[in-house]
Amino acid sequence: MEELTALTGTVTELRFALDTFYFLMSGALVMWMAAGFAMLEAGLVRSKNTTEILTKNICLYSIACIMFLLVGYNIMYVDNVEGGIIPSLGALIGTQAEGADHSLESDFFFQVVFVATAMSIVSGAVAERMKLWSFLIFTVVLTAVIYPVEGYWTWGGGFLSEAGFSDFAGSGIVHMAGASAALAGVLLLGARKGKYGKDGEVFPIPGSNMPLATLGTFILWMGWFGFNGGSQLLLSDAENATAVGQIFLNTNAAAASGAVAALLLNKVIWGKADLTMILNGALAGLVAITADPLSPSPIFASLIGAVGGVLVVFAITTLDKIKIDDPVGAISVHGVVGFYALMVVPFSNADATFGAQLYGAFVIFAWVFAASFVVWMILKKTVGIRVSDEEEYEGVDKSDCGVEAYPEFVTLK
Amino acid sequence: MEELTALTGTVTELRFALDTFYFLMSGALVMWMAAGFAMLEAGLVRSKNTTEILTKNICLYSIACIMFLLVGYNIMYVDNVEGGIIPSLGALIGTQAEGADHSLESDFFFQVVFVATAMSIVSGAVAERMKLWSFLIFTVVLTAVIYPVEGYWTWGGGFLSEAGFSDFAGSGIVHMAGASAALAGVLLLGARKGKYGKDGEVFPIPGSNMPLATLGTFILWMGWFGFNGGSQLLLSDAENATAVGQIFLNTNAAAASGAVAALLLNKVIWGKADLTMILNGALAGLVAITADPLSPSPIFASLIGAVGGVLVVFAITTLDKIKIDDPVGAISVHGVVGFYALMVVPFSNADATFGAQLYGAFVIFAWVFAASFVVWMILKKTVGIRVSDEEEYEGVDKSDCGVEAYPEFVTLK
Amino acid sequence: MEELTALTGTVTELRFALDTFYFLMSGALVMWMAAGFAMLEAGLVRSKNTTEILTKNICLYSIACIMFLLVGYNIMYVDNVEGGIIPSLGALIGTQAEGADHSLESDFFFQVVFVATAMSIVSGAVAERMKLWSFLIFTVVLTAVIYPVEGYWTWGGGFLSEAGFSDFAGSGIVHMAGASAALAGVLLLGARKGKYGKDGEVFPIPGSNMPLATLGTFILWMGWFGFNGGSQLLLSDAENATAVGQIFLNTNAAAASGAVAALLLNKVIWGKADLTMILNGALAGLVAITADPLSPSPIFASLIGAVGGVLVVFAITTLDKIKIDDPVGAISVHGVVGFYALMVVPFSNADATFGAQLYGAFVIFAWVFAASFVVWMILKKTVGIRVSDEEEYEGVDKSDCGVEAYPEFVTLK
Amino acid sequence: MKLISAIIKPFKLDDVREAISDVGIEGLTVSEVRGFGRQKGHTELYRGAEYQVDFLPKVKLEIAVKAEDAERVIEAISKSAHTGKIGDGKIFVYDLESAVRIRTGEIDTAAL
Amino acid sequence: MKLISAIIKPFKLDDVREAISDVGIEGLTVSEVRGFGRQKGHTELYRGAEYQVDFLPKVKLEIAVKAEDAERVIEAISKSAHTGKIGDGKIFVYDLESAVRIRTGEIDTAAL
Amino acid sequence: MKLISAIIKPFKLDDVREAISDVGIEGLTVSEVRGFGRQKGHTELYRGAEYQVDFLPKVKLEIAVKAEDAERVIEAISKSAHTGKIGDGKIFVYDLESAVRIRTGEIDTAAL
Ligand SMILES: Nc1ncnc2c1ncn2[C@@H]1O[C@H](COP(=O)(O)OP(=O)(O)O)[C@@H](O)[C@H]1O
Ligand SMILES: Nc1ncnc2c1ncn2[C@@H]1O[C@H](COP(=O)(O)OP(=O)(O)O)[C@@H](O)[C@H]1O
Ligand SMILES: Nc1ncnc2c1ncn2[C@@H]1O[C@H](COP(=O)(O)OP(=O)(O)O)[C@@H](O)[C@H]1O
Repeated sequence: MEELTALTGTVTELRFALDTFYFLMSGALVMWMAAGFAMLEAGLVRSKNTTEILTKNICLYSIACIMFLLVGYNIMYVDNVEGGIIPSLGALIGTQAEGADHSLESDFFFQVVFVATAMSIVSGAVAERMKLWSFLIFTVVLTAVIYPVEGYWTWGGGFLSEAGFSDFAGSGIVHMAGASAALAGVLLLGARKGKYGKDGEVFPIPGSNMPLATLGTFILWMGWFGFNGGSQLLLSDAENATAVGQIFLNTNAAAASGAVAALLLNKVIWGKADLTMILNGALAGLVAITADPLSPSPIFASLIGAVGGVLVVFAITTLDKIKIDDPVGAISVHGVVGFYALMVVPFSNADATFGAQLYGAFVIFAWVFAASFVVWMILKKTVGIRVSDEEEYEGVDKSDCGVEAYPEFVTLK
Repeated sequence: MEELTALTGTVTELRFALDTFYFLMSGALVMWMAAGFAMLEAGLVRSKNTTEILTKNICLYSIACIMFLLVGYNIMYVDNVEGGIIPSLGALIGTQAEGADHSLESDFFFQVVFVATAMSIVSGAVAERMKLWSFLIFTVVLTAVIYPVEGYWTWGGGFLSEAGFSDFAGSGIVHMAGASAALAGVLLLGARKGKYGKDGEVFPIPGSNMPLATLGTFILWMGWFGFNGGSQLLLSDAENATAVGQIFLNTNAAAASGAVAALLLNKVIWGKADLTMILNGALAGLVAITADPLSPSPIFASLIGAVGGVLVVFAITTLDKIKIDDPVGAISVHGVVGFYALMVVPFSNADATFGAQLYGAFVIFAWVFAASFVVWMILKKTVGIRVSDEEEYEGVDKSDCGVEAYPEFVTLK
Repeated sequence: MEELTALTGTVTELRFALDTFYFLMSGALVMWMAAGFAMLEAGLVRSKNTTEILTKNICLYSIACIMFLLVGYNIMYVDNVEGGIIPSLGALIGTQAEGADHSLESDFFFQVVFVATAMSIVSGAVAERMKLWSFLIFTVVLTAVIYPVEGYWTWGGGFLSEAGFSDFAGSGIVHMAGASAALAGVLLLGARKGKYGKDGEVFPIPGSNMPLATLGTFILWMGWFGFNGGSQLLLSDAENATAVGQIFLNTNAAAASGAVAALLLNKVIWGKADLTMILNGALAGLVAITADPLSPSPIFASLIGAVGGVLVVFAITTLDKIKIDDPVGAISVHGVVGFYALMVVPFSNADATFGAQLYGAFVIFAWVFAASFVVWMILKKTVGIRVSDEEEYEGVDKSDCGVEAYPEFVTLK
Repeated sequence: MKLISAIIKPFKLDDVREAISDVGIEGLTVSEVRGFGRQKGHTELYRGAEYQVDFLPKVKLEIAVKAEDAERVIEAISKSAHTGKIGDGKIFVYDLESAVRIRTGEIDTAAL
Repeated sequence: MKLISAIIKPFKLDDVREAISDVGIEGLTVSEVRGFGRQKGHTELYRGAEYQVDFLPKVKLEIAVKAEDAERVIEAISKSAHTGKIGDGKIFVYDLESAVRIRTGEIDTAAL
Repeated sequence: MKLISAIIKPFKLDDVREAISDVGIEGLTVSEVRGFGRQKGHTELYRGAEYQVDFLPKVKLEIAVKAEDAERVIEAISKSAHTGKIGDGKIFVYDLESAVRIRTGEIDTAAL
């Protein structure tokens, strides 16, 4: 009998170990998405702004890690009231709960990389014209406060979770939130010089490096297996393991369908296969399935992704028409498709309702957009958020970083 | 007693969870190989064809995922006759078997990325001159039918498996198959303009971006741990775990030896270290060990890889002599070395015979080559498979994608 | 009872399987660091030397795998005297111990990638002027003998481990050792032409490709989770799993803080955000925590990383002042910060003493530096280690590899 | 015939092209060059060491015109490329002896 | 002496070089340029917006020759660069006052 | 006025610029070119096939000077660009009819 008890203990610990390991591997994959965003954005901006976007990406990830450790995780998860609106304040990550399924540290690690993802979305949308330092200050606020507060509302057990809002891996909480912050920034920032003509023409500003953009997309695709797969939170029994498998399958299917849908749509409309649209299509497929990668059948997941891929193409061209300049399409991919992702959940998940989804989407958007708008505005009035015309023309690499991205290569200016 | 039963159930589920997780992680690594092929090929073509090869790569992966979900997996694995030739037809992935070792979804996920690998091999060989849309149509057929049928013959329990044909992780079923389809395409397509002179001279057409090609190779190398390591299919007991460790070790050793063998051979013949040959050498080592990464000792695995590395160098120069133009060396790496890999299995694996290996290799080659040839031929006669001379001169990026890979950089035309 | 015994066996095997899998995944992540070093170095050298640095990186990894299999692992781990200085000699990896926690092969795989890391450090420091073949010969000696001998002293149970020297994942054994070998090489090799003026001016030689350098850093960051996380060696119970989680968290925090510290310091001193310094800052944070990623609290880990990030900035500028030319900052990142990492261990780990740390650091440096110096010297006197002035001016890609990295792009010479 | 060679700031290229075409000239050839002059380059920073990047990216236009058109073209360039800040560039004029249009074999003014 | 400057289609470079060397001229200098002329560029598409890429990649050859060789060289270029399609390019000829070979200090025709 | 066009080895650029500025000339325009001449390119190797890369990277300097300065500038270039090895390059001199400084509208020698 004693032996049995001992063995039971061993098995319990083994489960704990496997679930912790699964969290850590998932977290490492999501961390890898930081590289994906960096490469995607570096490929889609002009070469004269490439060093700065790389700098922004590595610094935002780093700042997110620090701020979420210092206060963000505490705000989001520690000592909060069930169903509340205002989280408790505090520092650091708290202490390991008795009988937890996995180690607290692995949980923190898995959560922190999500914050960085939200912030990465912003950097792409405001690229090529925003001051480095203003951006970094905004990063501090978003990752320390804005994101953790809304994160608490759903994942931390706050009022949105009580209201039945359902967002499995964060189409709204992470992606639409990031896009909302980005939108506020872009509205205050204005379009890049030369992007829109006086008579409403749209002048494309092609990205400088397609292989980088493609690599970034593949990295994000891979990392998303950790993003969605890890969000099941448990793996160590048959049901959970099966669920994680289903999530991998659906995530992959949605991304593939998003890419193919964008490809076909491009062919039909313009007769060509615009690679950057296909990349956005794949990412749209991923965002689309993220609100619920578990409930749909693989076929339905493919459909969800395909619609996401179609949507993103129209969103990108529409935003251009209303002169919202987003060099990498982040607002379309994460915002428009993120919202769509939330609204499609009730079709396959009986626990979700359109009302709750709409409510949640509205709350997240309103909070993140408003809070971000205020912060951006303060920055604009004080240190300024936009580089000078001359710096913009010369490229922000020179003014902000002092290092060019490709100093030896002769480029068309 | 009850407690013991419960605990036994927990442990059984835990094993199921670990094996599923192992499949999913392996699958994610193999998915990552799609990025590896994309980078490798993008680095080895000229800059004017780079966007198109990236487009092909992300689209072929996506199409493979969709087609294999719709019919491919069913053809290959569901409801088939043991030892048969013609698989049963059907859609989707079937249902989870009782008492399976891991979840059906994780199995599908692990299998689907293999199809994509086979197709990735084709894209490299036909690069810089094949029409995007014809290529994509071919992708549909190969991933929906051609590959699943021959996959069934061995891995699905068909007649080749009954004949004793042994191909652990797919040197033949995946790699040589891909190369066979590629060869059929290349023969119908012809060489790139300017590749061969009237008097039989070979004019090299250097790839445009060596760091990308190297990155691609490292990605493939890393992904191959999932490719071979996952092919053990089970991990959760001592024997299987030890086997997987052995596979990792052998896979790595073979790749390393392939690279070093190619390096030394280059030094001896040409006095220089041609990086692209070394990259191909590493990949050849990987292909060489894939038919049986478990049976050989590490030293024998190194030898197998080294011979692969030597073989690939001769294969590449020989194919050039007979004017088979393969920009990235895919037919040499995956075809020639894939065949060699099959034939070397009996030296370390007592269960394999030269007869059965030869038979299997012949069957796979005959089927894939013939079926592909027919499909390519139909495409050639209808929509055409080759771009116009002018498009080829201008680069297919412009005609097929409308987006240049490096629009700001001044290049030598 | 029999059933209980059987179940106990199953569970024991399951733990073995999980620990083996954890080793293999960690090893795959560390293997991936080889790509990280390759990209980092390719981005930080000039385009005319890029193919050669890529060649060095893939070949050094391959050679390390072969030599460590043939003799290195045996020297380091097999049949050695406890507490000794001179290891036993022998070939291959020995046999699986009874009752081991994981498979011998997975252990080898995890260890072999560490050797490659040490050697990768060297390639960056001697870049742009060292002969390919002399470098590769040195690689053979370092990976077969120099590293395994000092590895034995601590990790293999030799006299340093007995002396209480504590180096969890190898800030000294791997990183400082690599930097020591590099320093010996750089001293004998001299600076790149045009790097230092007659009157002591430092002429910067900017790296050619910032996105590659950034990608390399992200890859290293990701791989480091395997490097440090795997060094716990065990995962399958609650204590170990918790420890691994702690290590992931601390590793990430230290890297983030290193990057931010370098960023802020750059802003303060030069008013700009030099991306390459930030990348080095992140790596410095990683090296700084590697000597003990388990004992510090996350906040203390962040501090350790931040100091590393500050240190590396001063180290880089100081080395330039004393005309030690290190194109990628490897000696600063891995050497200076590696030493600092060892010395900071006693602050959080009660088992470590400053005396033992200093002793260990001294022994490792003395051995690796002296042994390397002798080997480099022999090479210098025989085949030579430095390319001719003309080759250096033309770029080593042409002389050593015959293939240019970006043959189509017009560059400023 | 005259050959007008103008070195201008890159971001003025589109304006200049328009101005030239407004005076009836359609053909020109452009190349990326680096200029050294009174306008100084900028200081870059790399790994703690500052260095002077002397050269400035400029664009060189070459336009072959009939002698009688030269004046107008020069004026058009002068105006459209003008910012008033240092580094606006130079216009050089040479004598052009003959010209051939390869496609048709037309020569001299007919070839422009 | 004359300086012949020819703007041709990039893919004709090898043919032209051969043709020139056939008439006995070995030295020349080449640069990558962008041409604007009657031949229009192409339309590219990026993220749903079409745009006109006006310039066309061309190659510029500069060849210094003895006055008496000019005719033959011009002819050789005209023929070898000819495709008959718009955009074949132009040949311009200037007077070259003097030339120096840096290596030897030889001047004028001896320097070519 | 004269236009001096010098084709030199790239690594000599800094020396030449210094030498020119020593004789009082501050302005010049540089472009990356490829040279073909007596100096032969090198053989590269790619995937087992050798091929000749004929062209050599060179740098072209264009310097507009007053007629009376031409001699000194040519000499300064000749000396500073000299290595004595094949491929040192050429200096070509043309007549420059007129020059305009876009910023100020100054013309001819005042514009240099
Ligand atoms: N003597 C010269 N010969 C050739 N090019 C010149 C000369 N002087 C100036 N340039 C070109 O004109 C550009 C602008 O000249 P600069 O002296 O900087 O300003 P500005 O023309 O306003 O006086 C330079 O960058 C250079 O390309
Ligand atoms: N007036 C000009 N001055 C300088 N370059 C010119 C001129 N006209 C044409 N070119 C060059 O010649 C190229 C071909 O000219 P284009 O008018 O397109 O065709 P074609 O020579 O067949 O009539 C152009 O791309 C441009 O580089
Ligand atoms: N006739 C020519 N016209 C224009 N450029 C020339 C001519 N001859 C040589 N060059 C340029 O001068 C460079 C050096 O010439 P080359 O014959 O190789 O050596 P050298 O000047 O030492 O005799 C060539 O690379 C080319 O750029």
